[in-house]
Amino acid sequence: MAVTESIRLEVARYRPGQDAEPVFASYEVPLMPDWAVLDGLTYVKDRLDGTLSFRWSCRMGICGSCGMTVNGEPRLTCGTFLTEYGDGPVRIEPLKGFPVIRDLVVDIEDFLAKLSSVRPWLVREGEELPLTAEYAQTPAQLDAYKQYSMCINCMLCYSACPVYVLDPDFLGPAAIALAQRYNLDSRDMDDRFDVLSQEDAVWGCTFVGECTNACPKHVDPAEAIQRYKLTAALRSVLPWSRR
Amino acid sequence: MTAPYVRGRDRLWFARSRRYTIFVLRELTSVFVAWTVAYLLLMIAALTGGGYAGFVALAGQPWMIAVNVVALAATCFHAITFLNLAPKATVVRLDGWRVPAWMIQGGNHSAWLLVSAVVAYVVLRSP
Amino acid sequence: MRRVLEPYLWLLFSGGGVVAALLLPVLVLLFGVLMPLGVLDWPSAAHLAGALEPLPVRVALVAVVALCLFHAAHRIRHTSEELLGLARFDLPIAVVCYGGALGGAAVAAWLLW
Amino acid sequence: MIDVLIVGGGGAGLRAALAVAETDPSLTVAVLSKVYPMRSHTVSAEGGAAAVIGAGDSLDEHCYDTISGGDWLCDQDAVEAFVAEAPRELIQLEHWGCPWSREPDGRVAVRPFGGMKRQRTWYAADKTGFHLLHTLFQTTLKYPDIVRYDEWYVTQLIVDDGRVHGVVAVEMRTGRVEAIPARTVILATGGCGRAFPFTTNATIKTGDGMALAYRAGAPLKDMEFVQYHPTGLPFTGILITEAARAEGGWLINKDGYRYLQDYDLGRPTPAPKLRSMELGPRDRLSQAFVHEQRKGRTADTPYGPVVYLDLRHLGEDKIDARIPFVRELCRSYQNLDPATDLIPVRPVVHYMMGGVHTDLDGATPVAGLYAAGETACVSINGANRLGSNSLSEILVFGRRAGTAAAEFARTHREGEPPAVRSQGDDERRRLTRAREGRANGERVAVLREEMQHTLEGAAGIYRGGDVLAKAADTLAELCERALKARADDTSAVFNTEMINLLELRAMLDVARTIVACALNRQESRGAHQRTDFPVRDDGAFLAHSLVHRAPDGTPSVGLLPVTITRWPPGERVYGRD
Ligand SMILES: Cc1cc2nc3c(=O)[nH]c(=O)nc-3n(C[C@H](O)[C@H](O)[C@H](O)COP(=O)(O)OP(=O)(O)OC[C@H]3O[C@@H](n4cnc5c(N)ncnc54)[C@H](O)[C@@H]3O)c2cc1C
Ligand code: SF4
Ligand code: F3S
Ligand code: FES
Repeated sequence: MAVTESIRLEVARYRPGQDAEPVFASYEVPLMPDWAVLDGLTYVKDRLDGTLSFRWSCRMGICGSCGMTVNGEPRLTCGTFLTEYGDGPVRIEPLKGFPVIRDLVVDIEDFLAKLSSVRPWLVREGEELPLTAEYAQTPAQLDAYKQYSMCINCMLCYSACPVYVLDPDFLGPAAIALAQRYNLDSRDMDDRFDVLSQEDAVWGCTFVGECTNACPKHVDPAEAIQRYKLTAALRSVLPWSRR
Repeated sequence: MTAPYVRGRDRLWFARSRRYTIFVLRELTSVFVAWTVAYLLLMIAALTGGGYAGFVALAGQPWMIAVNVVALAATCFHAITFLNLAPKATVVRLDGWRVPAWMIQGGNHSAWLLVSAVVAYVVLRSP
Repeated sequence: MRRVLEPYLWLLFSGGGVVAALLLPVLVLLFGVLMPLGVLDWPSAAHLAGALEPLPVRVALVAVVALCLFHAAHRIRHTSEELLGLARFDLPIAVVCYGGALGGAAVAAWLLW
Repeated sequence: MIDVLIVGGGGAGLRAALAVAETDPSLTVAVLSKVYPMRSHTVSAEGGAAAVIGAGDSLDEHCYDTISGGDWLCDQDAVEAFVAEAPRELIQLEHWGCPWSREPDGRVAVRPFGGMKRQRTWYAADKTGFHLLHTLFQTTLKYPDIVRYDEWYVTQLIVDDGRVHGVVAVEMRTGRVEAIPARTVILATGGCGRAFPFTTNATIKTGDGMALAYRAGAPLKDMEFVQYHPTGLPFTGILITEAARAEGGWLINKDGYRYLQDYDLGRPTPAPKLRSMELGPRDRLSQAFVHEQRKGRTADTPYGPVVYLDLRHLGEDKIDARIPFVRELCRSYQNLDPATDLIPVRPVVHYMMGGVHTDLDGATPVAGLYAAGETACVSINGANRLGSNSLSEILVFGRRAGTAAAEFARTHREGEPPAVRSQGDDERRRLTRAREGRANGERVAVLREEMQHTLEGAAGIYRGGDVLAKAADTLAELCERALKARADDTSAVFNTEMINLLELRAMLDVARTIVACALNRQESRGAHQRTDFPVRDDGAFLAHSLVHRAPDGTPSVGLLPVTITRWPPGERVYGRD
């Protein structure tokens, strides 16, 4: 396709050992009608500056690796199009709230530790079915947790949540939504009360609701959290009422 | 040498996006909730301790009216946002069908109107 | 210790939020705006005092005051910490906020009896 | 010392890790991956995973569909083992929490799929791979003893005396190069679609594992068989899953005509018919596209000729219930709504039937080295894989490789040989030198694009002998040029330019084997169609291609007989009962 126009990308660069803090570099890339921000970045890497580092993989919004801050908002760069920004410039920074390893690459270890901490697996007690039969689950029972199983671990919700950005100990939206994904699964027998009903877990959330706005997969973590608050509160008032 | 960069605290985070600002405003309505309660307590004190006339005079001061107009706006804002958010915590399922949020919200707002009408009636009905 | 309290505080906060939403706007509208502006006439002191007379009304009023103040206290606690970055002073802030709410409720009870 | 070191955190790698962790907790198992496991490409799989469950289906029928789909190049003992174990694996996933779509009575639901005579494809809406991978990943978190090396890139296998002893890998975050000793290594590194310019594959699919094994002396098998999927979105190559056709979608040319009826795939019926028309096998559908194009019946777009996938008659409700991701992808990436618009599609490189030669337990000829998943070639896919067999394959053979490697590690307890250190040191020196930078030289992207276009031109849907021969030379020359590629990034921390260069070299090795095997196979079979040898030749080529790396780096191709148990080679019949 003939290049008609171009758009300026202002990209945050941080080279440890070289920069004390991030600096912006400017690149001029073609403004193609179907280019995502990620296409702009790969253009930079392939033709203009091979030293730019960023993560991406699937380029179809499912692997969760390409989250960045685009003009101040947390976005999946493979699903955000350059044309959205008209004449530009487009400012691309790493996801807010996470330590920056280099350029647009952030440290996600703490996030992964949080995911693991909520016991994100099916907890069962007693006899298991043999591997010849499945546990029955009706479409309605599937529906009860399906939405919370859609999380791609892109961390946009953490970046959008002021509570997390101010206090990195906050368990945060995706981890709580993941816990609820299992809590609400008819095959699961746990309620994860010990991890979730904590000051730094559901009670840390002040219902800003930005997590839900930022989520590209409509997981609605804000809802997951508020629902668990109610569950946990009722369980505290009525200690014998588990789930 | 390879230390990651950790951004410092952003003191003006609430000004970074319109939605953050709205959130903070929503939370700050609580100050006016407290104020409204205090104002009503003042009135009760005037009623029980005698001095109702003094209270009426105070309430008529322009600055007081101004404060209360703001309090009215704030408590309305509180009511709208709070009643709208309620369905998030309470997912109602009937026979596997999830009652949509707007229905719950609609119910909440109707309740608000009803309660307001009852209160107004009790206060204003001729003695 | 406070960890155990959090769910109860949240229930009070939520209950207070609902009560405040349902009752306060109409009350400020009447007593704070319309009557002072003269759009409506102030009811007589006797009428109002009469309305406050029944015991259930007084109990309910104290509850309303307590819940609304708890609601406010909870939000003020969290917002001040988020807005001003005071999370490390959570304990004293919480004491002041919830203490204030309890105090307000006590004043209400004292006034009504 | 690690007992089982798994390279790759996709479906195959994680299944292998769980197999070890669940059966023998005394063994140490590690998963090393160049991306965090849940980013692995398995996450993109949409349509489903095949296994016999329903009444009216049988193992033999699944075998037959697979073998005829693979144009009789499958090893039938492998297919039988695969088909027999697949149901167990999918139920195991269910027990681990996978949100399979369900029937009203609570049982797992199945859908039809291309080339399958019965409905046996399990699905989780149209995000099957996503749910499968996340279920596996989250289940591994239950086992804190599974050590993870996240964002480590393996550059070399340590092999001494015909036996593997570990790997050399770079920790991307620090640039540290380490020799990691291990009793066994399982390669689960996925496919190599990125060697082609237009592919459904994620950017990480660069054939690293195939290249690692090949350089370490393990042969690759059936590399000429590259699957083109008939329905990719023009510019991006993003896949529109076969499930869209299984749910009733039609393929039409620019005149609105369901052209598949002209290519011996059956007659159009309003409802989808199994093993017929749009539910024919992928190789035949992609070939039909090329013929339509030659007849001038495709439409032109800035990104090449297309036909259309028509889902409009399915209606919004069915689309949202069964294939919501298709709608999401079309809206985001193509700016159209399949409920009201036609989806432009064209064939796109999708899957590698070939890979590291293994036996039924994933063992390669190098002792202690195993391979599973798309990177391996156990030979259940033959000359053309059937859609939805791959997700089941990565589970069945991931588990088998894990179990076999664990057994090997239990019985081979000798210590670390000196080779680990010396090979580690050598590789470290090489990689450190690579980071010193080179200002003159060609950019990685330039070389990569040249490789991709060479490969597409020579090893596309139809291939010819002379073009292939020329491509072999071009690729050899590109290998030389890649040694002198430009390197601007001298940083140790997250140096993706260096990783991209290493990936390019892997793809070049793989590309050369693809071309060499394609050149050697003078017949047409499944996904390998030679214009100069247009028919199948069972006399000479009912055999696998086996390619070794000669000392000078050139591929040397031989043949290996196919295992036939109960299904003698026959005609592939679709749409005719
Ligand atoms: C878009 C799409 C849709 C598909 N849909 C279906 C479907 O519906 N049904 C079906 O059956 N099949 C489908 N497939 C095919 C199937 O998804 C894949 O074949 C399968 O997921 C491969 O899994 P894997 O575990 O072998 O590899 P992958 O999931 O690709 O994992 C490879 C792993 O190896 C790691 N790795 C690679 N190289 C290195 C290195 N040098 N060092 C360290 N780590 C490394 C990567 O980080 C990654 O973790 C689809 C494929 C695509 C592209
Ligand atoms: S909840 Fe949404 S925003 Fe958060 S990590 Fe998951 S997909 Fe991303
Ligand atoms: S933005 Fe944060 S405060 Fe709660 S509702 Fe979402 S987690
Ligand atoms: S690249 Fe995978 S989500 Fe964007």
